[in-house]
Amino acid sequence: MARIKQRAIELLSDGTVMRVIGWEKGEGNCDWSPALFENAAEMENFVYGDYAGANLSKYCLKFNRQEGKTLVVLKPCDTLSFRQLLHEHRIDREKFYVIGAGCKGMKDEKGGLLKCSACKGKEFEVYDEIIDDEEAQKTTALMDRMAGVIELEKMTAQERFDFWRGELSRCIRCNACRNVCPACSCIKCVFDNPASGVQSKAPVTDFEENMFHIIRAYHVAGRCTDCGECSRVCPQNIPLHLLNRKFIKDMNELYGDYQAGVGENERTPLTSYTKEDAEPGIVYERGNA
Amino acid sequence: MMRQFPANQVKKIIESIPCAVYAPVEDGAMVVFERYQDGMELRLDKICTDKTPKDILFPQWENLMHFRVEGKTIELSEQQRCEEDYVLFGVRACDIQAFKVLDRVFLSDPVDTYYAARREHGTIVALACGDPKETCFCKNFGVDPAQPDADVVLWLAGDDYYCEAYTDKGRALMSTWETRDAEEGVVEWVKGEIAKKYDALPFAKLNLKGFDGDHLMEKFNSPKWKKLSMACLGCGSCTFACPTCQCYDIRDYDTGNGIQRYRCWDSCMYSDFTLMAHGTNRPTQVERYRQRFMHKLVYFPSRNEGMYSCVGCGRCIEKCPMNLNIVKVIKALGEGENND
Amino acid sequence: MTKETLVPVLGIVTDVRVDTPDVKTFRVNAPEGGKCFEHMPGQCAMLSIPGVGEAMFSITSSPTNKEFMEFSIKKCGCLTEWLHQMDAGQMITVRGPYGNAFPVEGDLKGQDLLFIAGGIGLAPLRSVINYVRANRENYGKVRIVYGSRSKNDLVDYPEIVNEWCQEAGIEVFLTIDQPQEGWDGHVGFVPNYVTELGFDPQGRVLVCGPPIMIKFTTQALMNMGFEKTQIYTTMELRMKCGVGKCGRCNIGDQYVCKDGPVFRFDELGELPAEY
Amino acid sequence: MSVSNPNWKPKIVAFCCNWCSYAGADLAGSGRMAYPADVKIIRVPCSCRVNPLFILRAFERGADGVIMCGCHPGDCHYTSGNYFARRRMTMLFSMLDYLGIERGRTRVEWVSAAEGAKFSKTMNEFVKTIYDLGENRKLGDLRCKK
Amino acid sequence: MQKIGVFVCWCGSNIAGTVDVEAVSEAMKSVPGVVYSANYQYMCSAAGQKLIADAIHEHHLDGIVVASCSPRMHENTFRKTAEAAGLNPYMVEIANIREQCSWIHKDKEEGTAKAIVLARTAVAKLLHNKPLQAGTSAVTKRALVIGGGIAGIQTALDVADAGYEVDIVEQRPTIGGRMAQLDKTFPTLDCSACILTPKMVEASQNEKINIISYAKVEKVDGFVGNFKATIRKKARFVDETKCTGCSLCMSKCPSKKGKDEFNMEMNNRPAIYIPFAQAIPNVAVIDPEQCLKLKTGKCGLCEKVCTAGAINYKQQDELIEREYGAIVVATGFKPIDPSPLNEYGYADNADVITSLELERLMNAAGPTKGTLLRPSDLQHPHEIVFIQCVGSRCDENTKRGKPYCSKICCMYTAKHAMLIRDKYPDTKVHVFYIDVRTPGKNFDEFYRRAVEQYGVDYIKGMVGKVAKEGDKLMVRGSDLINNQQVEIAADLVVLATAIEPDPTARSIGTMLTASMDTNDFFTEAHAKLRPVESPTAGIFLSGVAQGPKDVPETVAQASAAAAKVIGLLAKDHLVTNPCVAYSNELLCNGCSQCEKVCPYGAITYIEKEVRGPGVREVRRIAQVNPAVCQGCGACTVTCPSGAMDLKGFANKQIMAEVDAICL
Repeated sequence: MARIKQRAIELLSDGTVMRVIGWEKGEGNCDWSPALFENAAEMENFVYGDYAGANLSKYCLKFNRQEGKTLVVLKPCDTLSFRQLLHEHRIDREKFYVIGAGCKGMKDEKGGLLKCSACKGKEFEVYDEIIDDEEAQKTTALMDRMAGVIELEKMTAQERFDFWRGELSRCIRCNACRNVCPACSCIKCVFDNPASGVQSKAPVTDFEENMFHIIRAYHVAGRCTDCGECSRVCPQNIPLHLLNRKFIKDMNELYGDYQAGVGENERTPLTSYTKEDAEPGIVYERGNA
Repeated sequence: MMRQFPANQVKKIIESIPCAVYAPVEDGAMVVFERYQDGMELRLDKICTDKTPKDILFPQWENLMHFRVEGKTIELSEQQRCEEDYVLFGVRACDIQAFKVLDRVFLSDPVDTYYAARREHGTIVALACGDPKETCFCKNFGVDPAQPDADVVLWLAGDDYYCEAYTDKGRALMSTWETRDAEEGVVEWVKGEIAKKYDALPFAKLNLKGFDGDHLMEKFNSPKWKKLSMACLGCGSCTFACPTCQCYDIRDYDTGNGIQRYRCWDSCMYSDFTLMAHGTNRPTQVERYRQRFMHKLVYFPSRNEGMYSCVGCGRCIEKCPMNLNIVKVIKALGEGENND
Repeated sequence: MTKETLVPVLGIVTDVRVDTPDVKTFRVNAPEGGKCFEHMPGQCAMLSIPGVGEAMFSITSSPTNKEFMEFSIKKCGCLTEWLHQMDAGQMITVRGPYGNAFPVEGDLKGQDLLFIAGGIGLAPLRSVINYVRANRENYGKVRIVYGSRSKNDLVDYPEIVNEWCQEAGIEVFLTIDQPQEGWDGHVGFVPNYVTELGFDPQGRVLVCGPPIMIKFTTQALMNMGFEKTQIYTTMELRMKCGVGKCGRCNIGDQYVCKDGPVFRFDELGELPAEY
Repeated sequence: MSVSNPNWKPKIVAFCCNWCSYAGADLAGSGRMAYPADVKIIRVPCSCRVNPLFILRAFERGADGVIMCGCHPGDCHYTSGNYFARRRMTMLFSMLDYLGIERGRTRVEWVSAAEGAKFSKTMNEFVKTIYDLGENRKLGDLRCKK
Repeated sequence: MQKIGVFVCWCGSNIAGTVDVEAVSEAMKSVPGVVYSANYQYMCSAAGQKLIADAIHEHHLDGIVVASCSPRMHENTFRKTAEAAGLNPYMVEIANIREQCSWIHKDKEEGTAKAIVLARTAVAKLLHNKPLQAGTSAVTKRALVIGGGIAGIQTALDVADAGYEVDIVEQRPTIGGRMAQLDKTFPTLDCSACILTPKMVEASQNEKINIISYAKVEKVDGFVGNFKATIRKKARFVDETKCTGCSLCMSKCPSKKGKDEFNMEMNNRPAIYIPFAQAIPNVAVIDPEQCLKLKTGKCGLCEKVCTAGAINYKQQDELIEREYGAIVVATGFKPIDPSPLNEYGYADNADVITSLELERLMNAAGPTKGTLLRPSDLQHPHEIVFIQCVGSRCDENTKRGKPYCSKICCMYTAKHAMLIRDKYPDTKVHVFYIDVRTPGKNFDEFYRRAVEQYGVDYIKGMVGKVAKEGDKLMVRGSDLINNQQVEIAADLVVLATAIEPDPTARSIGTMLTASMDTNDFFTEAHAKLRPVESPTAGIFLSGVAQGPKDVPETVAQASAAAAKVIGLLAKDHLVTNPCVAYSNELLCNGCSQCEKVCPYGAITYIEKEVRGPGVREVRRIAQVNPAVCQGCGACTVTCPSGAMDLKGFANKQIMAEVDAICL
């Protein structure tokens, strides 16, 4: 969208921002990469459009302590991650100039992104200005966000076990899911820390694969905005979002509807409670065995 | 001696091989090299398997040895090296070139005996790339997709596989196959077709001028690394997908009954790769990103008579979540017409 | 014989000597007695306690010592802390020797030698010094400048005072960073002391110590007219395999564990500054 | 599920909060209220100290069952610890169930310092459940068992 | 590796009976880290402790494991032993092989095997222990007593006697509490006011005691030894320093519609009033809801008649901030409102009253000046029915009352019955009861006197219905002993209503982070061994706030609480529990998750330059105040990066235990 580019150049030129995080084209048509632009001339390569799938909010961590403001282009769902990072005091609002960019669903070389098929909406949670287009407002989610989870819940335990073994056994522990995740923003991950006692670098056993992904999902539970990047980036095509969505679904059902990265409340379902909460045994009481 | 057999017989031929056969098969939504078993979906058509066959020679993790510690004493028992013959079936030219890169590392003095044993026990049946894909750029690194360098090479032409053995191992293996004399000229024609197809690919000819030891400092000090690496997440997808990346880590695992010392893949892209008690010499992703590509394009050839440790398979182009890849680096840092 | 790359041999710690508050020297023998393997001065070995870790240490003893190997180790991490808690009789695993050595039978032969060490940096040089002492006739003048934070932090102080200082043809210059009671020697940082002493720019210089000390000492030497080709040092980086394969210590086209750790200063200049 | 190894004894880890459940376990002891020796107790200050990681770790290391006991909701020595623990464990159990791991290998029970009998009864029940489920194969650490 | 010694206790035959202690100590010798292992009959004995101390010296032990009884029993003993022998007391771990092993298992082989695992687990944990140093914090030598009833007064007097300053914060305009409303006290039948008021005077005259009446505690920060309370002293509209308590204003006040709280609202009082004659402070207070001047600006009569010039209509609430070392909760009780229990007809019939209302009716200073007259027509009642356990001992599931026994009702009903029969022998008195509970000194004698000497008619059974018929109240109930239904036409029905904690208790509990049970009674740190302390350090419990009590018990507990307060205030410094959370600044993300689960507000965030391997930058990081942290560990689990850990129960320690058990 030329308007975003033009506006970013204006803001760079008048000194409002010192740099822009956006996208640039790759070698082909679909291989756009997140990129840094530091002056108007570099902005020549700036693009925004169908292949701007990546969530740029995590890059904000890199620039939070740098001099001056950084302009960041965020799609509606990306702004949730941005808000969540604000909640967690990981970034300062005044260090960023957020352009909310309208989105009508992103693509890659294979077609529409999986994460966009369960689009959470067109609202911007955080922005300094919105540059939207009418087309974007018209598009809607193609599927129920929880459909995949529900399908799994309907299976028998053995079927679920086989499903996850099949999926997780492909994991090569490249950490792409972790490193792309705006909620997995630990300065040092427990799985990288020799002092944590659980450091592991390779999925050396079936169990460690499970453990890594359960703990990862658990650590982001209540903080995960369901941006879907984990599944998008997995080189082994593991549907990791189904783990996160399970937690989201459970929390919604047991503790009331909650969307991470929305509103002013910094408490997540796991940092709050009510006295009447369900007992853990409820897990065994519902659904089939 | 070139032979041929009907393509629909390939399963039968694989099943007839008395030892373990690793071949590209379908696993979920992916194609990977796995020990072939009856009922598996053979996917010889897949140009670049999603996972490289390097983990047959250099597994993602392997036990090296075992210690028993009692009081002040230590008992050590070594892990057995590979002792069984196996066949690696349907490997492409680029991946075979990658084995040679790995050989340079693991078989140079002192030899890595774990790797060496596996290498020795394997017979490699290669398959020429009849239909190279858009992300292929192997010829830039001296790889001929039409003529892999293996014990046995297969070419698919029409409904038949043409095959020729180039080593004793290969000849021994092929002698057990049911084949007939090959029709002459077919393979030459196939090779020609492959060359034509390859030449039409977008990255067919990259300019690698300047990627050598003589320009080491110049490339190292290029200001372009900062922007090139900006989007890098520091994950290991490229290194794990890469057929030549061989950085590893050695770790101890307390099983409760002793200590298992194992080796696992590591990645120079990881922030803790070079971290030690008083810091790291590659503190940001810029340095780590630079290290990976400098190693492939400059350091390795400088040590190995110009042999690049990139084989142009294109997996990193497919796998990088942020669409960063070595072609972009070559184009950005290279000289001449690339440098547009 | 194909040398095993990663499988260690067992060693027994036969003596533990407390050198300084944070440095201990461990004497290591093969379980059946004697040395685990032979080495040349400057080479290293990987020591490990299974379950705790494995790390590279320079071999402090001279190859001329036929009975045992010694390692002077400073407490600075998980493994070293563990090592410091060991008593004699503890088994450890050892593999090596790794890396190159100082060219004691090459470039250094027949030369006047100037050793400059700071703190634990004496460890790799001690091996060379004792090698030179054992083959005294092959080398010219030997001068040693050694400094530490305090008198208590001088590694191998008894050996320095009782043996090195007593030997003809060896000059020893000691210094500590801060004045201290009971110390009537020189006080000041090593690079300054080197400048003060002033050396003829001839022979070969072996420098080892903290990076900052190496940096200023080489500057001082160059100011005196030494050439980069006359100066040797050793490097320390994260290492895992010790055989130039795991990729960690790769700088430019060199692997510190295999091609190093000893580098001549002009060689270092050709490497990217990533150390 | 049948038990293949007749000599198999389950390994059961019980996390007990210091103030209620550990005291309850002590009370069960003083009252000589037996429960199987397969249960081994780890004392933690509060149920909110129990990290899901510990539970997974136990399974990784070959535990057949893990039970967490804390003060009754509302009685937490630290006011709110068990409320947080309750949510955490609910989420963890749900995830384990989602991954197809047998129900019943994990359990939470609130046991006060006064409930020695309940502690004993709970442990007896839990151990029986684990015996019925048999050896924990789905969660075993392959390398450990080798 | 650390050098660890293991000491296996036989506990006579308590352990040795089912555990082969010899085998356990032998097995421990091959556990990594263990350099010494021994067993002995009684490790906790002087000889046993000497054995430990000697071994520590001889084998240069870095830590010890004692396999013995529960750590709740002797952990401290062995920590002291270790400390005396020069070892850090936190380098001691206990393997509980008695309560959790020998006592519950009969099979010796099984018991021994488990004891070995437990000891091995303790060793595994100990290998990760770090010496811990207890910190210290200063103690503010002043106590705050919340509630000025007999409990609060007694505690304050005792603490003041020991020479410490005490502030009593009372929500009503006067201290005295419930006891001031009582007419006589059982079992001695002495006049309540006669024994209470001297205490009230004593409190007001004690220069160490500062009574802050008509006030409430609004906020409490801090921790044991260092609390900081904000107290709101409500505007009385009367200058306390000037008012002489002459009560002239009361008689002149034209607004007389205020309900007299002191008399259970059975009569009216003026808008300006002194609750009762012996009130302390004896100072009037204006009820702003009733005062014409405050409501309409027209009146000002009291100001005109006050010769002392004490009236000040512009007076504002005053906020007092003070620091305290200890806080005593003496918030007392109130009777429940029996209206919802509609079978008793309390809401509909004026002549169905509660016992406390009866107490006022019989009191000389009460609404009837001490003559027993029934409220509806002020006639003398001739037939009185007492109903026991109204709202007490109820089935929890019905939610109609309290599950507990209110404890005092049996005795005060006997008292009431006896007093009525004594003063009005023409009056018949019936008591419906479930049980009569009289466990107390001279209590049963007292009850028997009521039955035997005063002819009170005790009927064992429940009342099903109280209904008005004409000017009578028909009480229908069952007589379980004679197994028949009874119906009594009563003139007055008195309900022995349950008592419940004062409604302010819950908010005070939350403010103090003091734990409470489901009935809002404060929980004691230990039901038997620490009955007057809250689990929250520095908070003490006095009187009914902790559970139903009669006067002598309340006073006894009040003095006990005072003794605990004095014990605390006598210290210049407190040794803090070193098993607290701490954050590793190199790992901390500063994400504020931990703060949200900390029940004590012990975590704050600062911007700080952190330095570590290859790190030197300013980050937002969490900091734990070790004096505030109680060591629950909630934060440690919330922290995704593992930056937050708990000393003494560190992640690595617990995981080592898990590993050792699963070995």
